[in-house]
Amino acid sequence: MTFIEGLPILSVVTFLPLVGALFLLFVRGDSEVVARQSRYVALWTTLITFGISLFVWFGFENGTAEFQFVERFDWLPQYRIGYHMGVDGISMLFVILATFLMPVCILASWDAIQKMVREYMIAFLILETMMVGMFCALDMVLFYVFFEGVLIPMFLIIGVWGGGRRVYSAFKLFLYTLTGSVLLLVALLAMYFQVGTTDIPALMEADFARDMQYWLWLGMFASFAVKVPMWPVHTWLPDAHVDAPTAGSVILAGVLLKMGGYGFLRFSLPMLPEASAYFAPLVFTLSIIAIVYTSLVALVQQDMKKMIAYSSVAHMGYVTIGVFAANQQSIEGAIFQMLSHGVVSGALFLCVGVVYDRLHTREMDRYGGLANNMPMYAFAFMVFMLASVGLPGTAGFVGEFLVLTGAFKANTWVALFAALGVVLGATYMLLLYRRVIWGAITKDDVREMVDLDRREIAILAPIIIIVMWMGIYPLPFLDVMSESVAHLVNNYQADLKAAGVTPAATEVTRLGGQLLAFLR
Amino acid sequence: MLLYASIFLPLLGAFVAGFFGRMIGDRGSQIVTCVCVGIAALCSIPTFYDVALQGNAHVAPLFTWLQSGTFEAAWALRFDTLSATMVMTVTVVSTFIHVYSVGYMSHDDSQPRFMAYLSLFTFAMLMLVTADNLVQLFFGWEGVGLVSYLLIGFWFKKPSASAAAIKAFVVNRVGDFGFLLGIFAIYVIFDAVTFDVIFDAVASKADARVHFFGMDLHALTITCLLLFVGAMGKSGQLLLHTWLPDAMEGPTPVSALIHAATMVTAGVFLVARMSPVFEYAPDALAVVVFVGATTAFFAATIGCVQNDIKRIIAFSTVSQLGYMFAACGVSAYQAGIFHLVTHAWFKALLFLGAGSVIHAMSDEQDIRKMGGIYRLIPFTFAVMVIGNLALTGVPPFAGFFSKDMVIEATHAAGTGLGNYAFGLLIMAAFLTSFYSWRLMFMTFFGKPRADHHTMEHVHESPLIMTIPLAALAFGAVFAGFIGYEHFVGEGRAEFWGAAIAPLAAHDSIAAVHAHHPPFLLKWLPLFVTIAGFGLAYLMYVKKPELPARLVAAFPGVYKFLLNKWYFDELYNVLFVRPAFALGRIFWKRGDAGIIDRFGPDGIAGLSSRAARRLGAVQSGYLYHYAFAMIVGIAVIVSWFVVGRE
Amino acid sequence: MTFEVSSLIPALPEIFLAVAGMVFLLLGVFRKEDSTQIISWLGVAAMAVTGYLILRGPASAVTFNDLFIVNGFTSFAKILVLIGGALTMLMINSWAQAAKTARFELPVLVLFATLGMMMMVSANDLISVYLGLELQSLSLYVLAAYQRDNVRSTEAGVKYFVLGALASGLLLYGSSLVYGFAGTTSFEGLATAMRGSETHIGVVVGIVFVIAGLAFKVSAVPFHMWTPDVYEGAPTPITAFFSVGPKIAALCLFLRVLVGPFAPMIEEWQQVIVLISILSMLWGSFAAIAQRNIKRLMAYSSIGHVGYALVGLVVGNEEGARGLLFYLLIYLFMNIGTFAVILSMKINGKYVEEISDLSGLSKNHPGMAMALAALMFSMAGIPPLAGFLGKYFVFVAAVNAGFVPLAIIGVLSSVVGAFYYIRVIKVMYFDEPAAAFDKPDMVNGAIMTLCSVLMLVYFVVPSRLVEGAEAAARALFLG
Amino acid sequence: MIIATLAFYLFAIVAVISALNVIFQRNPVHSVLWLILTFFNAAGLFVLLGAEFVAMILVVVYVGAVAVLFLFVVMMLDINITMIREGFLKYLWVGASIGLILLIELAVVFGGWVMSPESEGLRGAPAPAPGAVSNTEALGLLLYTDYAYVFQAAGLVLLVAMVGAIVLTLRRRPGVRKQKISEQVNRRVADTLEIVKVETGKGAS
Amino acid sequence: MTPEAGMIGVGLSHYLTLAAILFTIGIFGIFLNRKNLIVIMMSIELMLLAVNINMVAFSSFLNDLVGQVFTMLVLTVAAAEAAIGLAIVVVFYRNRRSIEVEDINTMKG
Repeated sequence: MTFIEGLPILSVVTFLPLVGALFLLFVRGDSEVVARQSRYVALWTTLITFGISLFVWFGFENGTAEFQFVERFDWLPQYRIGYHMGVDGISMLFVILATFLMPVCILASWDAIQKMVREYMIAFLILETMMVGMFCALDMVLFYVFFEGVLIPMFLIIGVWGGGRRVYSAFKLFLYTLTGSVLLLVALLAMYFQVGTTDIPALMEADFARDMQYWLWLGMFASFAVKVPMWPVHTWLPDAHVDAPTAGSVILAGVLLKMGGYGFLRFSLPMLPEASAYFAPLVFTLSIIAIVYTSLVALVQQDMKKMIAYSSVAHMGYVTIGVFAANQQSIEGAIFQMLSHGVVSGALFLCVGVVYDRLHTREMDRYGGLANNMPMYAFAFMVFMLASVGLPGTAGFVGEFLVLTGAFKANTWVALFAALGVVLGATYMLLLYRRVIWGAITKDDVREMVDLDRREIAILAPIIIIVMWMGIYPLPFLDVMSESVAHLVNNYQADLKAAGVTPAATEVTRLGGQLLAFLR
Repeated sequence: MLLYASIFLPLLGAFVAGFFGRMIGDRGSQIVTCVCVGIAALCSIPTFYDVALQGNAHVAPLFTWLQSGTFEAAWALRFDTLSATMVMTVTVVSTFIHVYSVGYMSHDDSQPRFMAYLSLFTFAMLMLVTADNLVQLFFGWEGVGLVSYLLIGFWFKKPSASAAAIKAFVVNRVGDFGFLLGIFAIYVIFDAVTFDVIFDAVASKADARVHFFGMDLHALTITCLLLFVGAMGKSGQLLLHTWLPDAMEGPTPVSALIHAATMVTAGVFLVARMSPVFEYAPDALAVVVFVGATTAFFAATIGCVQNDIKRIIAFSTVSQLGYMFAACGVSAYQAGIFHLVTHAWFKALLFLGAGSVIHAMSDEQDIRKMGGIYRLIPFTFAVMVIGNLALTGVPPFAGFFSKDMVIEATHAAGTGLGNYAFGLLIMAAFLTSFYSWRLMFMTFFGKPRADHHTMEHVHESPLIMTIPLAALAFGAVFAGFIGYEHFVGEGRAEFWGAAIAPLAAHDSIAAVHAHHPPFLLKWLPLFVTIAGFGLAYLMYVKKPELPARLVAAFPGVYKFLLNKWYFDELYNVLFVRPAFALGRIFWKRGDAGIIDRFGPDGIAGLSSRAARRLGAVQSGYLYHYAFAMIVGIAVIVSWFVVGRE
Repeated sequence: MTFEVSSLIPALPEIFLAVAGMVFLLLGVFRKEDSTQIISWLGVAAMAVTGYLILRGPASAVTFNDLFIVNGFTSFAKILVLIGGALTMLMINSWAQAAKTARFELPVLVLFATLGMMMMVSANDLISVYLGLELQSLSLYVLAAYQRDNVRSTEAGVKYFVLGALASGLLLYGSSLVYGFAGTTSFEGLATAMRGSETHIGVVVGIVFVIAGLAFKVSAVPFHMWTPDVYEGAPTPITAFFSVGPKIAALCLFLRVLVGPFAPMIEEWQQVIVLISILSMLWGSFAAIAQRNIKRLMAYSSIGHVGYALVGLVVGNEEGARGLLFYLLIYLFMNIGTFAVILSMKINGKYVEEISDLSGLSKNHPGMAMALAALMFSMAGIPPLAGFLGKYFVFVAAVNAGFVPLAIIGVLSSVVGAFYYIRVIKVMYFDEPAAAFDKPDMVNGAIMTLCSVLMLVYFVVPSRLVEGAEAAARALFLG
Repeated sequence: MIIATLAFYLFAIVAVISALNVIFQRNPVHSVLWLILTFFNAAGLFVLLGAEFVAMILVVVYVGAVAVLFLFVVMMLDINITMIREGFLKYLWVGASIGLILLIELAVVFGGWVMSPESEGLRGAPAPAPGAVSNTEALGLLLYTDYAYVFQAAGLVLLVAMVGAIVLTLRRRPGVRKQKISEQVNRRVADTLEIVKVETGKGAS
Repeated sequence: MTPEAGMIGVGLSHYLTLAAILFTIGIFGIFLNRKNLIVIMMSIELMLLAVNINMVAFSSFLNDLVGQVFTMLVLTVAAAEAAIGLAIVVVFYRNRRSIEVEDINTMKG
């Protein structure tokens, strides 16, 4: 990997899609030509980006918790804000996740999107820049810029190319997440005020007074909890998913939700350890509620996308539990869960997209018996459904299992309730499968549906392979993160010890009193 | 090499048949899967010889699976007597079922898929039994759960089949919930999930206490109980048994596979596998005995009134699993596994025989619509009789050796619960005999109750089905006799090696051998078996009107039993319907009614109302504007003037 | 009292502009045919020269018996004012040509208004404040009513005039009190007087009145009531002019007055500014939600923006001033760009102003839609557009000075604000196409492209601008 | 002294009364007249305060120019005398109370006027010793030297006012005939006379 | 005549109060008036007059001519303002044929 040394490779990965987008702006010709050109340009841009990001992975050294491929330029020296990029074990794989899902999304939109194709592709390319940039940013302001910037293309994608109540959903997504984010901004400003810099590594070293931490933590929580999304601020997600175009849902579930979890890992835990420990019971409680509550809600959904959206909320509940259980297994599990959920739920949305493209409805009861005439589809759907259920040997298992292991270490009650999700998750996913795929075909239009075509196979097959790979041999992924996570956990525990706080609260029952005390 | 072949060939078969089934055709995939499993079975025999009889237990590691901090789980094949026994049983029985399926499923239109599932099922079970750590065991555990789901739902067009499939998976998941927590507990206690490490350390943790669920508890007891919850789910023990009878929706070879060699025995296997730990958790063992014995009796009672031929056999399986657990609960793990092995043979035989009957009766499963066909299908009749004799424990058939040992071991344990188990198991033995013969009599004897159209088509199964039956019948006759010495006889310690070595203090098999039980006790099981036979004969051959009168006399009891003690209905009321209702409430009331209404939508509404208010203030009249300015300045000036005063 | 020509040099830009204005007036009178076009371009040239003179002029100087001051801060502010004036002059001209209402007084009035703004910025005495303000205001009153045959334009003129005169009255009354109780009108003198012993309540009341007068000019709540009506009624390019130059000049003047002569009274005026800042942010955000006319929307938007800018003023230190100046710079281009789009909302030569008229713009004029979208996102303060940095800097200053609640209210109201900005985008992108607009003319097209591109460019390379704002802020606090 | 005091009160009371009349008269013409009276009284007060020149200017500029302008416009627009509308009185009390509060506060504030101790040294233009120069001359000296800048600015304001008033009100009516002397003077034969060769038989078309 | 000499009994506060009263009357005139615009403009003149009285009084009591200079400039500007204001009123009248304050409300909200 010598040739990537000296190259600002993270910037290349981040901004290459933008170059593609710029290029698209100058494509000329009648609308047919523009559309076709746009598709190809977008596809190749994302593929090349993915290829380059793989070099980042190959060049990544597993044995260290340091940030790698660091780039640093002055951006706003007056405010000590720098363009500071770098990846460590925590962020590394998210970059790959984002770059991997992108070509998939472009392919998934190949035929489904027919209006304003050029704009669509530009929006997606910009989205990729924002996502990758966010995971690479090592400056809080830079992070925030990417974090917020994602909203712009996402808003347009849902609003312009979505269906149903797309306007409502787009607004809901935008304003909901913006509200959370601005509070993060205030926290960020306060941290800048304390430390005098917005450099993330520097902030990780900084100590904040405990009272201050509580407020900062809440500010960040407002933002990340909405993004994750945690109960009870999850209601934007089902709407956004339902009304987004397929690729939009894929990215939303695949990458955007991870931004919250990533934020917790990057900011809350290392920068505000005492507050994190203090509020961990709160997070646990909300996560458990999320797991049980949204699983039950998913059980009664009629709309496929809505059900998967609710299942996402439940799955992300594991992530938040894992993050705040704050031990090696739970955090690695949380990261892995995010990665696998990114792939799996993305794939599930793709599966919904496949049938939606054929029948233009997402009502489960409009389908039924697809296994008869779409066996390949049934198989792919089965794999992803099982991965979502967390069957061992698929990607979904590893994360869930590690999270629960870690959670059990931290707090047995949490693990107990969270494990309920294992049962409920299986129930609603199997019901979905049964209603859509199994049964006899009773409707003529369903009978007419044809199995996956070559493009769809090309989209789904790699994902199936990755899902299995992550489930059977997840070591390459776990190795990437282990050093960084160990570093994070050690620092966290050391900080807590130094502050005289018992790590990871053991009683949920303490929560009520705590919350009251805090509010008082 | 043989090891790997015996484990992974079924996977290969499944893969080929599953993905290339359409390419190689029905026949091709049948051949591939049968050959693969067959070779695997052949390979497993020398392995068994090497490991169990020569004592060469070892672990063949593959590669690391999970590693996170101190948590480490590898893909590895653990071969000791326990797993070698299981591997052999599973592959051999599975082979016969494979072959049988070729004939049985010959009219189905997705045979490659079926064969692939069967092989995958076998593979999953093999992964389970050869696991080197709890996580891999869980992989196999879930694997069999998955394939059972696929197989039960094989005829996915039938709504009842898909419902049963989901039920099987979900109820299993409830068990897995406990199992998972058990694994976590093991990890927290031992800082490892690998069996060797656990077993080495278990003695030192005998008195460990942990803080679980807000309580200070004996660590190993709670751990074992959690694991046992998993075992209950998989093995269909009381409370978590409801999926098993429904699982009969699958094709008959599937039922055979699920009930004989794979899947349901996994629970027993788990307890046996974890026996070194269970040994240090006597309270947990007590629970195991209690649940096992109760299930044995409970399932037997239901079996007496069922009318579906496969369901009767299914309940018999539940009941027999209860025997196995009861044996494990009194530390007679060897007896439990012994019964497992013998049961695998005769239960497979019974199921496949039942399949043959169904096949003959044009897919009729209700024994009330059969009868009088023993002359038409004599071979099937013969093997069914053999299977029944083995099941009911008539010497010298296989069941006799194992079942007898189980019953004696419960008695020899000498504990209160042991005696409780003994009593229930004796009663269950009676009922077993009764319902088994009831099934036989109703199916084969008496007047034909089927329409003549069906009767005309009654025919013996083809050779491809009868050969496996014959082979299984052979096993059902001789398995007990051959295995007795090694499994539970004097040679057991040498045979089992370190795999199962109960603490001397509660080794109940040793107790059986040490004190020769009184004559009456020794033969009591046989007596009740004969009594059961007699009663069945009386009711269904001599006086066929008797059952109806009995039903009329005790309608409540009959209904209660017929409806399987109303467990399904109970669960429906307790869990299923509340879950859906809650889901709907959370969705409509919670998400839409509260969170959205007062959250985003509420705030949006509030904002637009505020906007209209402010718009009204902006009246367009100059004097209002001027007034606003003056009010503003008056307020500010007052603020200062009053503030200064 | 000897007169030295060199004492005029600091005021050379203003003198040049005044002379240019008068020359143009003569030119207009004596040329036979209509000379709006040529005077507009000449005016732009004159502004450019003025800008050049400002840059080449003395870095800091006081002249005219201390009535007039030049320093880095005033230069920065004047450059902003001139950019706003020049760009809007072009827009006004192209509009007047198209609407066939071209008269040569139009650019001249714009020129004099700009001159007034420059004089406001440079004022170093309450008297020069008043005269600068009035020179500007009188020109604006006329401009507002410029379309004299249009009911709405004249109504805007009436409202603006009456309320403006009231505000001048308040300002004057306050000035008289300050003069009476402090004994002087000069900024330096006032600063000295107030730094002394305990200040009299009369001064405080005087300051309140002065603040009220200035708040009217920047249209801060509750002195903002004129804004929506005048924005809506005045001819669109003149509204564009209103929304930038006077706002910038008045805010800079506000800053100079409060941190200059009234600096010792920071305890007192801070309370007032916090109040009007919060009210402006909230009012600007909420009231705009119900708007359908895009010019009215821009009015409320500017009220909101003034609220944010005032956050920088509240802090009253160099950092706050820096933030405020940067904010103004961004605001200038955002607003002008947006108005260039609004001026292009023309169907068959007829101007339309409803937001709903924008529907489907993304299909009819994708470039224009993209530009407006960028501007709207920038206004909403969404990164990666420059509007975000503007907000960021003022909030940094606020948090650093301990005004955390103010910052929280600010960011939350910016969410509400975001709602109506993205509503515009929604109309353009999500709604079905309506009648297509005419092709935008060259000037507006160029301006909207320039401004929207600048939103990105400023975001990517902001440090030079911040440097400029910083230097200006430093100059302000040096004296 | 008594006279000065009496004069103050006389002027003050009349000024207030006439000011009230300005706003409460129904007929705008009357309002203007009352306004003129107010100005006269204010001028009297200025004289009392020793500001003779300002007093004079007030009368000349205001009464002479502004007030007449008002009258002119009032007459030109021919506005009907309107009745006080419904709701006016209700509204009056709200407004009046706000105004009164403001007034009371201001009065309270002014009660305690003290000369700022620093103001002695800050005085921009100390008044000349009595008798040295007249008020007018002193003002003139100031206005054309120290305050030349604002004086010029005031000029610009007036220029803008003129231009503005013209822009708004001047209308060039195309149909109206006007004498344009420069055109008449500059008129040449060639501009008006054209010699046309008329071909025979075709007529002058 | 020095101001102090003639001011026994009549202090600065008297003048300020008088100015305040006139100022308030002017404000009243603006927001209480619904009859016509011209009266509003006269009210503005009243306010400016009040300011002037303030200025001259302060000037006199401070012994400082700046106040009078300011007053003169205010007078000048006020005249200009009146001119512009009246011009606007005239054009408004031409459009609406009315200068009633209540008629000035085509734009609102």
